[in-house]
Parts: sequence; structure tokens; C-alpha cells
Amino acid sequence: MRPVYMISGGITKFVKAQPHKDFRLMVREAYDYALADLPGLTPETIDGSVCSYFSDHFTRQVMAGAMVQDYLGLNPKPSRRVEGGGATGGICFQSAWEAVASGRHEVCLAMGFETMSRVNTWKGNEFIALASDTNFDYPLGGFYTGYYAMMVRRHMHEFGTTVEQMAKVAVKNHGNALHNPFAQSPAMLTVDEVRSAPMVATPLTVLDCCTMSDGAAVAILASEEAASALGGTPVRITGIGSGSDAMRLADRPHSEVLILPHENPEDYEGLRFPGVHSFRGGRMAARSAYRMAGITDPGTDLDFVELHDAFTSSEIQTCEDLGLCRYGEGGSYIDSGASFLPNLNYGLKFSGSEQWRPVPVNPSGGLLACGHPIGATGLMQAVFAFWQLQGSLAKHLGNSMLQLPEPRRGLIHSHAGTGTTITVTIMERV
Amino acid sequence: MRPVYMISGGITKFVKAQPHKDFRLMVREAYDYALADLPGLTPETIDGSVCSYFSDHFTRQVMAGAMVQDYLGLNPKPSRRVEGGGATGGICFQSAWEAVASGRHEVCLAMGFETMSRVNTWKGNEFIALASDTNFDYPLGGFYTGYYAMMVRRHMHEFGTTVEQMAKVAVKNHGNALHNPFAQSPAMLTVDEVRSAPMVATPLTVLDCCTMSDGAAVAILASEEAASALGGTPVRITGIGSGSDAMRLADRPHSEVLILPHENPEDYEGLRFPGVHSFRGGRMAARSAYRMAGITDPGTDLDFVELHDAFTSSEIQTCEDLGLCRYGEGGSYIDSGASFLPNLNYGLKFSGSEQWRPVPVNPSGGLLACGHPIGATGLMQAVFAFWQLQGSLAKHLGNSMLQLPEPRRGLIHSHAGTGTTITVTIMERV
Amino acid sequence: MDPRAKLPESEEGTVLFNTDPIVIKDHYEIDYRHSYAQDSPFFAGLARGKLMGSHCQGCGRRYATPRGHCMECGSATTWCELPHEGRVHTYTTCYYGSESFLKETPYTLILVEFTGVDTLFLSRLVGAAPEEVSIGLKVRARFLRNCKFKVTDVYFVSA
Amino acid sequence: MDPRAKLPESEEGTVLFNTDPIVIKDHYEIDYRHSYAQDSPFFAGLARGKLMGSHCQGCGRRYATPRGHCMECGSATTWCELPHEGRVHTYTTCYYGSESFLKETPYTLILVEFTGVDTLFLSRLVGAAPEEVSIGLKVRARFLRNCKFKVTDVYFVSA
Ligand SMILES: [Zn+2]
Ligand SMILES: [Zn+2]
Repeated sequence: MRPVYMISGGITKFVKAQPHKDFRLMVREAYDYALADLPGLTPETIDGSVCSYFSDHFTRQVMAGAMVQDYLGLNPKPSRRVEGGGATGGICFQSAWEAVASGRHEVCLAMGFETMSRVNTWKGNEFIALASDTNFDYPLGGFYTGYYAMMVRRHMHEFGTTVEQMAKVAVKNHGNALHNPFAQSPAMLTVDEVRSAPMVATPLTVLDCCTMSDGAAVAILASEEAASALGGTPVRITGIGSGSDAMRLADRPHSEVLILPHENPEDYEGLRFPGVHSFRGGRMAARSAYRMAGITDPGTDLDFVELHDAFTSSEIQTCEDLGLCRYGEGGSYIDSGASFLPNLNYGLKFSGSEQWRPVPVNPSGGLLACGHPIGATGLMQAVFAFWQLQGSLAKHLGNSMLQLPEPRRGLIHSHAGTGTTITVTIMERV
Repeated sequence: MRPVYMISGGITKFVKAQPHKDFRLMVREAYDYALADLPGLTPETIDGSVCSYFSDHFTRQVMAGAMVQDYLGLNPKPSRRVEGGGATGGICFQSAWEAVASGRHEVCLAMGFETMSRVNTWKGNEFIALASDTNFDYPLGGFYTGYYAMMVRRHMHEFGTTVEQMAKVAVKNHGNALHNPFAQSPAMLTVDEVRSAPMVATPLTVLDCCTMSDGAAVAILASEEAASALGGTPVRITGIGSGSDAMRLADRPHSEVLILPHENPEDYEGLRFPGVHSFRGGRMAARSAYRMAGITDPGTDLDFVELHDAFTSSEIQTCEDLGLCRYGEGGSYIDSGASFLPNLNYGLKFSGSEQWRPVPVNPSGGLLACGHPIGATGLMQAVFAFWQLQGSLAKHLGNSMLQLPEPRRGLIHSHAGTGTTITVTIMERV
Repeated sequence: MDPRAKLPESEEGTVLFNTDPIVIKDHYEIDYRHSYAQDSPFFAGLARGKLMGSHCQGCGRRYATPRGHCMECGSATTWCELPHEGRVHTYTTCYYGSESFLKETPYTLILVEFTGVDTLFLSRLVGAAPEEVSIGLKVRARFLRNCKFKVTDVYFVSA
Repeated sequence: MDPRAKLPESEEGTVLFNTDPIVIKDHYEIDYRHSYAQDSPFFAGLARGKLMGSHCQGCGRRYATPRGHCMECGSATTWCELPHEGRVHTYTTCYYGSESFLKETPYTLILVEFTGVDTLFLSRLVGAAPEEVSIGLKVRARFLRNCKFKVTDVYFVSA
């Protein structure tokens, strides 16, 4: 396979509502950021683009991607839109990878956005719920938080996961975001505050859930030849994987666990998979990406993870899917502190277990604290991973609190509605 | 670049309304057709899919692609949706090409559908018009036929194109479809009938326009290794290209013509391009695809073309964009009969000009006569081109009237709203 | 041609929420003629007080929600009647929901397991306080008499 | 828990268009708080009887419809006022349209050229029969007095 690199990236600050800018201008700002960050990069060097946004409903505009393309002055170059629910940004990044890896483009722009403030929050939830089966699921209440709540309730039943463990994910991610000026809702929280926040769908409180946002992000990918010609500090994309599952939770199989290289089928005797407790598509995506990147033990081989924490519960479930810990251990994993940044004080006591190597999860603050402008989110993760691997976080964030010392390899993970589509991408310092 | 082949395809009959089947079942039927046509091909051999449909509005379902994926039993394999307006099917085919060419998949399923009958025709037109600028264009009448009508009016002004020449396109394509049992509206028409049909937007009558449809199509692409392992009669994809233009007609430049290898800039002195008379994105797409396929003179190097004739006028404009004739010659080109099937009688007299080599355009009947279930259309073209190049049309259509003798190389062309996104793909007999 | 032509003035104005930037109230609506297509017998079943599932003719799997083809082996399915009694596989009580459903909050969602059926059934549980619900709770289907041809024509109560 | 709990019956039913398959009438609607964002001054201009275009500060191109950044050189643009007189670049009369606009048919659309402006302006032509319109026809802008903050607040008549 032809090697592919990320060579630049840009994001806007994610905010609750940005009425002064339409989606075209928001992408323009992220794009200008990326161009400014790599002086050799000009619009002429870009061969084409892939555009990512979730829904025609939020944009009130079909083919919004064509309008971004013309606003950036990229006509008559190739462009297309990709969509995969909440995983749209991850799909976009991987499509741009394919465009370069296939030899079609030397330099490809991945660009994404969402403007979710153009309707009220509950209408926005309705739009999102239209991405569940409109005959059999949506009419029951039309509410994704409810679906995730049922999933984690079963996770609690199978594995003993607690709401306090979930709350710690919120404490961690909002705490990390205190040092990320692009984040929408940085905060120093306590487990009590998370649990005493308004209940949305038992057991998930409003602080267990990410918020809707306006925002944009871009990532620029290039072939090895183009990357060396354009200079800067490229980061190599060494693994991509993607997986899917039935649209409806109710239809998913209760079968055998897909095994990662460092696991044994005996670890999971009696466990029915994925049921409604786990994300089979996430496991599948991880397995493919690890194979391509040559990762045999993710807990050892990865230095950080930016994963799709639309809910605190999904971070716990996803750490298991990715093999950072075994299925059923996600609660103890967060208790151990292994996924926290070692240099920050979260006001929490960790269990002291040293079963797992420390691998910071969502050092950026994740979706919980950065916000979740759907089409931009997966690309925002790519930009943070890129800066993290470049060692350039201090330059972009104005502080180095989230910068890991010498990170070698990171993982980004993008996820759609209850796991219907999930992408995993591995990025490595060159 | 790693060679990529199309190894099988399937379509449903395109019809005005198919209320007995939802989009999942329609795709299933096309998929079963493709599986049955290549015995070595089983679901296990498929590595992933790309799904193509135009609009969440028509489906009344967001993430409909995830529901097709699970209905086909393809979980937990990778899947994603691509969208590019009317060019969605062409984008899907090229995305599947990228998935294979990049080395990510050995066998990739491209699947597309649209169910347009779930709203009335004028609401359907409104959904389509939401793919024009909703601030500056849609409020004027929300009507794509009007936009195309303005384009051809300018084409007539610049080049002397006549409404009778446009009508001949309808006569040709509906006549070809008489021999295509998958087509929605085969008919023996006359120029007078086309002109005396109800006026939609001057100068376009209802017979100058394609209709809305329910339908599905799939194309299966594979690497060389997989193609030879699976047997059958693969067809090689030798060129892909894509282009874009400003969303709004009003915003397009009036500049210089993009030149194809067999043309000279002097051919077009004084012509401002694309203005609103031509599709710059189509010219860009053709130029890239020709370069990849090594085509230097499309009129000589191509044996047939399946192009996006959503309107009779766009076929004339597109023959120019593709370089089958020069800009301004599209009307004389149809008059010459070069784009008609030589073995059929259309009840027309041709001009007798032998300026152009005969290259049948839309032997399938095109969108005008096959129908236009948006997400399926570009894949339907691929299936017809595949069968044409295999020499298997008699088997699939039950007659050999549309089968060319020994076609060596064909072109398929997919197109979105007034040319915002256009794809061109070259397919060759092995 | 009339160079003095004027469009009539109308007093249907536009609601503005802001002037800098200009934010307008913009309404859109759609009427679908939505077909349940191959799943229609399920909805017809609700009107007769029956829960209709799918039975795979290839591998024998039973689906608690209709599915014309089996997800596992790809075979066509036939219709089968489901039991009216099952157990709660998981649950939640929603205090918020989509705009259309806000007026119905709080409501409790359950995934129902049926003996001998391989997948679950999503429905609402009625008549139980949030803290009374638990995994394993036995539940029984009830049907609306005035059928609306929606999946909500059936709901569950504790058995 | 109440095993005899019953949802109240309601007489709001569902319109069926067919029973085999079951085809229901299904309504959906949305209220947007739509922002014109950086293009707001154009709509404010309409209320003052002005046509506001964009002028590129990099390459000097003028756009007849606002655009915050130049499509050719990428520079930011400033606002400029457009002339009220122009010529028809192309036209059509629509006898059908989207559902929302069917009641307005037939209507004539024109793309207007302005001297010294590099792009066109889409609008409606009023007061001309379909056969009276031609390319090159001189036209003049008119504005609604009761502004609706829509692009249709301006229209054209023959000059
Ligand atoms: Zn089966
Ligand atoms: Zn400029």
C-alpha cells in the first residue's frame, strides 16, 4: 500500500451557536488555519476534497458540500460528500486516505462541519433520532440517549459497571478540556456533580452526554512524495479499519466475541456478543486497523487514544472494544486512572491497580467537553492527534498541559448511532 | 495504480412507484441478481460496501445505508454512504474503485437506490431543488428544470442549437429503451410529440425531462487477483475522473475553455466558458479520466457512452463536454445520427454529415427512458456498460438489439444539479 | 411588456429573531405517503392483537421484529406469531426525548426477550414507576383498540 | 406496578392510502431559526432598496450575489452596491415548480448581467409575457416595500 501522511490540519472553536458564520465560512476558517500552518501548502497543490456533514436537516440545504467547495475556490476539482452518522468525520478521513492511497490524488482535503444551532436542542435530537429505524424505533420516543442508556444498563448488568465509573469519564474529559481553548465546555467537575445533574435517560444525566455544536475541521492528507515536497512535520497514517452493525439494537446477534491478537476466546466464555452491551463494529474496526498497523497489543503499542465519547458510557464500552482492557473491565479501567493524563489533578482517587499501562484517552477533552458538531468531530480528533504526534500542541493551544512527552503512535475512533458505523485510524510519528 | 475490475452487477426494473418493496428489499434484489450472475461470488468474499442514495428527505430515514447493510447480512463489515446529488451513483462507483485500488478491499460492493414515490412529484421536485442554494436560488421557484432551461436557452443563443435537435435526443433514448426490459418508459416518439407535450419550463417540455423513479442497482468491483479467482468475464476500469462547479449557475466564471488532447485553444476563440451554457465539471472529469485511460481522441477511442441525460439538453451539452464533438456542435452532432444505434429505426432523417464517427450514446435508453432513481442511476449505467462490454446484453435483456458488435471501451457519466459534481469513468473489455 | 409592473404587497411577513446577523423563522413541512412495504403484515397484525415476527427458512432463526431476509444466512423468512409474554432484557426511563415526544415524557423503554426468539423487541413499558423496572421482569403485551398503524399500537405491562 | 395499566384510547387516527401494502400519511415539519450569517447585509440592503454585491480586495472581481471570499483568489471581499439596471443573460418561463411554488406558476426566471460585474444575478422578471422576453433585454430592479427578508424582495421589470 502506498504510504499516506497527514500534513496539516485546522479547526474552529466549537461553540453552542455561531449564527454569525454559515457552514461555508466556518470551513473556510479551519481551512485557512491549515494552509497557514504549512507554508508550502497552497490551494493549487490540492487535487480534490471529501466533505463531511451529517444531515441535510441540520443544514437546511442539500448538497451543502458543493457550496463549501465553491466557497473555498476549489472548482473545478473533484469533490464528494461522505456520510456515516456520527462517524461521518472518521469516514471522511478514511475516504481521503483512499483517494491518496489509490494514487488518484497526491494531496486531498478532508473537510467537515455541522451547524446544529439552527434548530432547538430537542428538534436536533429528533433529527439525530431519524437516524434510527423510523418504522420500529423512532416512534417510541425518537431519542438516541435512550438507546445508549439501555445499552449501558445492560453493560452494568453483565459486568457490574457503575454510574460513578461513568461519571469519572466526564470528570476526566471536561478536566482535560480546561487546557484546550478550542473546546466548548471545559469544566472542573466532581462525580457528585455529574450524578446530581438533571437526569436525561436513566442512568445517564445531562453531564453523561455530549452537547450539540457549531464547528468545522479540516485535515490535509498527502502521498509520501507530496508530503516531502511540501515540508513541515507530516504524520503517517499506518492503519485504517471500519466496521458496522445492525441499525437496530434489538436486531443484533448474541454470539461470540471477535478476538484481538492479545486476547483468547477463553477470556470470554459465556459472554454473548455484542448483544446490546458492546459495539461489534468498533471491535471490527480496531481489529482491521491493528492488522494494517502491525499492532498486536493496543495497550502497549498505543500512546494515546482520541475516541468518540458521545456518552460517558460509550467511552467505557469503547475502551473494551479497542482492547485497552478486556470486555467487562471498562469500569475498573477508568477507576485505575490509566486513561487520565498523569500531569493533571482531577480531584479523584484512583484504585491503585497497575494492571494497565497508562494510555491517555481523550486528552483533548473528547466530544463530552470539546462539543460534537457531527461532521467535524472525527476530523477534530485527527487534528488533535496530528498536533499531539507532531509535538506542536503548545503552539496551537497556547499551553503544553495536554502534550505527551514523545508520543509515538495514537488512535482516533469515530462512531455512529449505537455503533452502526465505526472507524478506527492509527497515526504515527515519522 | 493497482488495476480494478467490475466483476458483476444487478439492477431492479425502474418504475414510477414500487410501494410493495422498501429500499432495503430493492437493493437486495439487485444484489441477488449480481450474486446469481457470478457463481463464485458469495457474501463471504465481499470485504465491504459503499452505499449511494441522494436524500434523507426521499427516504424519510437518515442513515438508510446502515439499514441496507444489515438487510444484506453484511455486518460487521465496513460500509459508508457517499452522496453527490444526481452524481451520487457515479461517486459511489468511483469510491468503490478507490477502496479496491488503495488495497483496502479485494472485493467491494457499490450499491444504490432511491424511492422517490413516497411523495408527490412536485414535492419531489422541491426536495431536489433544496440541492440548490436555499438562500439565493430555491426561493425563486425551487425548480431544477428551470435552471436547466436557462442553461439551454443560453446554449441556443451561443450556438444556434434548436428545440428539434433536443427532441431527437428524446426520440433516440426512448426508442433504444424499447429493447430494454428494465426501462421505465420505452416509447416510439416523434419530434412533434416531444414538442407538443406539456411545457414545463421554456423551452423544455415534459418529454425533454426524465422522470422520478423507484429502483436499485449494484456493481461489484474487485482487484485483479480476486477477479481472476472469482471467474466470470470481468471488465477493467481504466480511467476515473471527477469535476465540480459552483453550486449556483449565476456564480460561474466566463473564462477560457478547458482543452482536451484532440482540441486546440484556437477552436474556441471568443467563447466564454463555462458561462451557463456548459458543464465545466464534466469537461474536467473527462479530461482526468481520459488521461488515466490513455484516451487522446474520445470520438475515436470510445465505442459507446452512457451519459446523464436528465434533460435532452444536457445530453447535447455533455457530448460537447466529453469531446465527442466540439463546443457548439452538439446540435449538429445529434442531427448527424452519430449517437444513434445503427441497427434501429427511429423514424428520423439524419443530416448525412460524416464529420463524426458513430458512437452510440445512451444505448440503454438513458435516464430519459430508463428512469432516474437518483442513487441507483450511476450504478445502472455501470451495469449496462458492464454487460455491453461483456457482450452479455442478450442474456440480461432477453434480446440483442442493444448489443454492439465487439465493443472495446465505454464511458459512463454521472452528473449532479446543473453540473456541481460530475464523474466520468472508462471501462474496457479485457 | 409593462415596465411599471409591480408585485402586489402582502402583509404576510417574516419573523425575525435577530438583525445582526439576520435570523429568520423558516418553516418546512412534508407529507409522506409512507409505505410499510414488505413489513405491512406486522402492522396489520397489531390491529388484530398479534405480534408478528420472522422465521428464517434457511437457518431457523427467529426475529422479534420483521425482516424479509435473514441477517445471518440471507434466506427469505416467513411470518411467525410471537408470544405475548417476555422478559425485560434492558430498560431506561427517558425524561427528555425528541421534540415530537417531549409531551410524553417520562416514558420507559424496554427491550423484550421472548423465549425461543433470537432477537429482541423494542417497546414501551406502562404502569411501572422507573424504580420498579429491572432486568428479567416479566412483561405482557397489550394492544390499542383504536389502531394507528404505528409500532406504538403495542406496549407492555408487568405480567 | 400495575399489570392492568392501559394507555388511553385516542381518536386521532392515521390516514391510510392503501392496505396492501399499508401506506400511511405521515407528516413532518421543522421550524428553523435560519441565520443569513455573513450574508445578512445583502438582505438588510433589500429592505433599503439596495442590491449589495461583493468586491474582491485581492483580484478586483465583483460578484452580483454576495460571497465573503473570492472564488478565484481566495481573498476576503468587501460590500459594493450594484446597479439597478442590467440585461437578460438568459431566461425561462416555468409552468410548474416545487410544491411550495406551484401556486405562483407561470413565472419567468432571468439571470441578469450588470455592466462591470463578473457574475450574474438570478431573479424573477415581472410584467412580461413569456414570448416578450429575450436575451439582451434591458431590465430594472424593483423592491417590495413590505420586506420579507427573502431574495424575492427584489424582482425585475423591463427597463
Ligand atoms: Zn437464516
Ligand atoms: Zn479575488
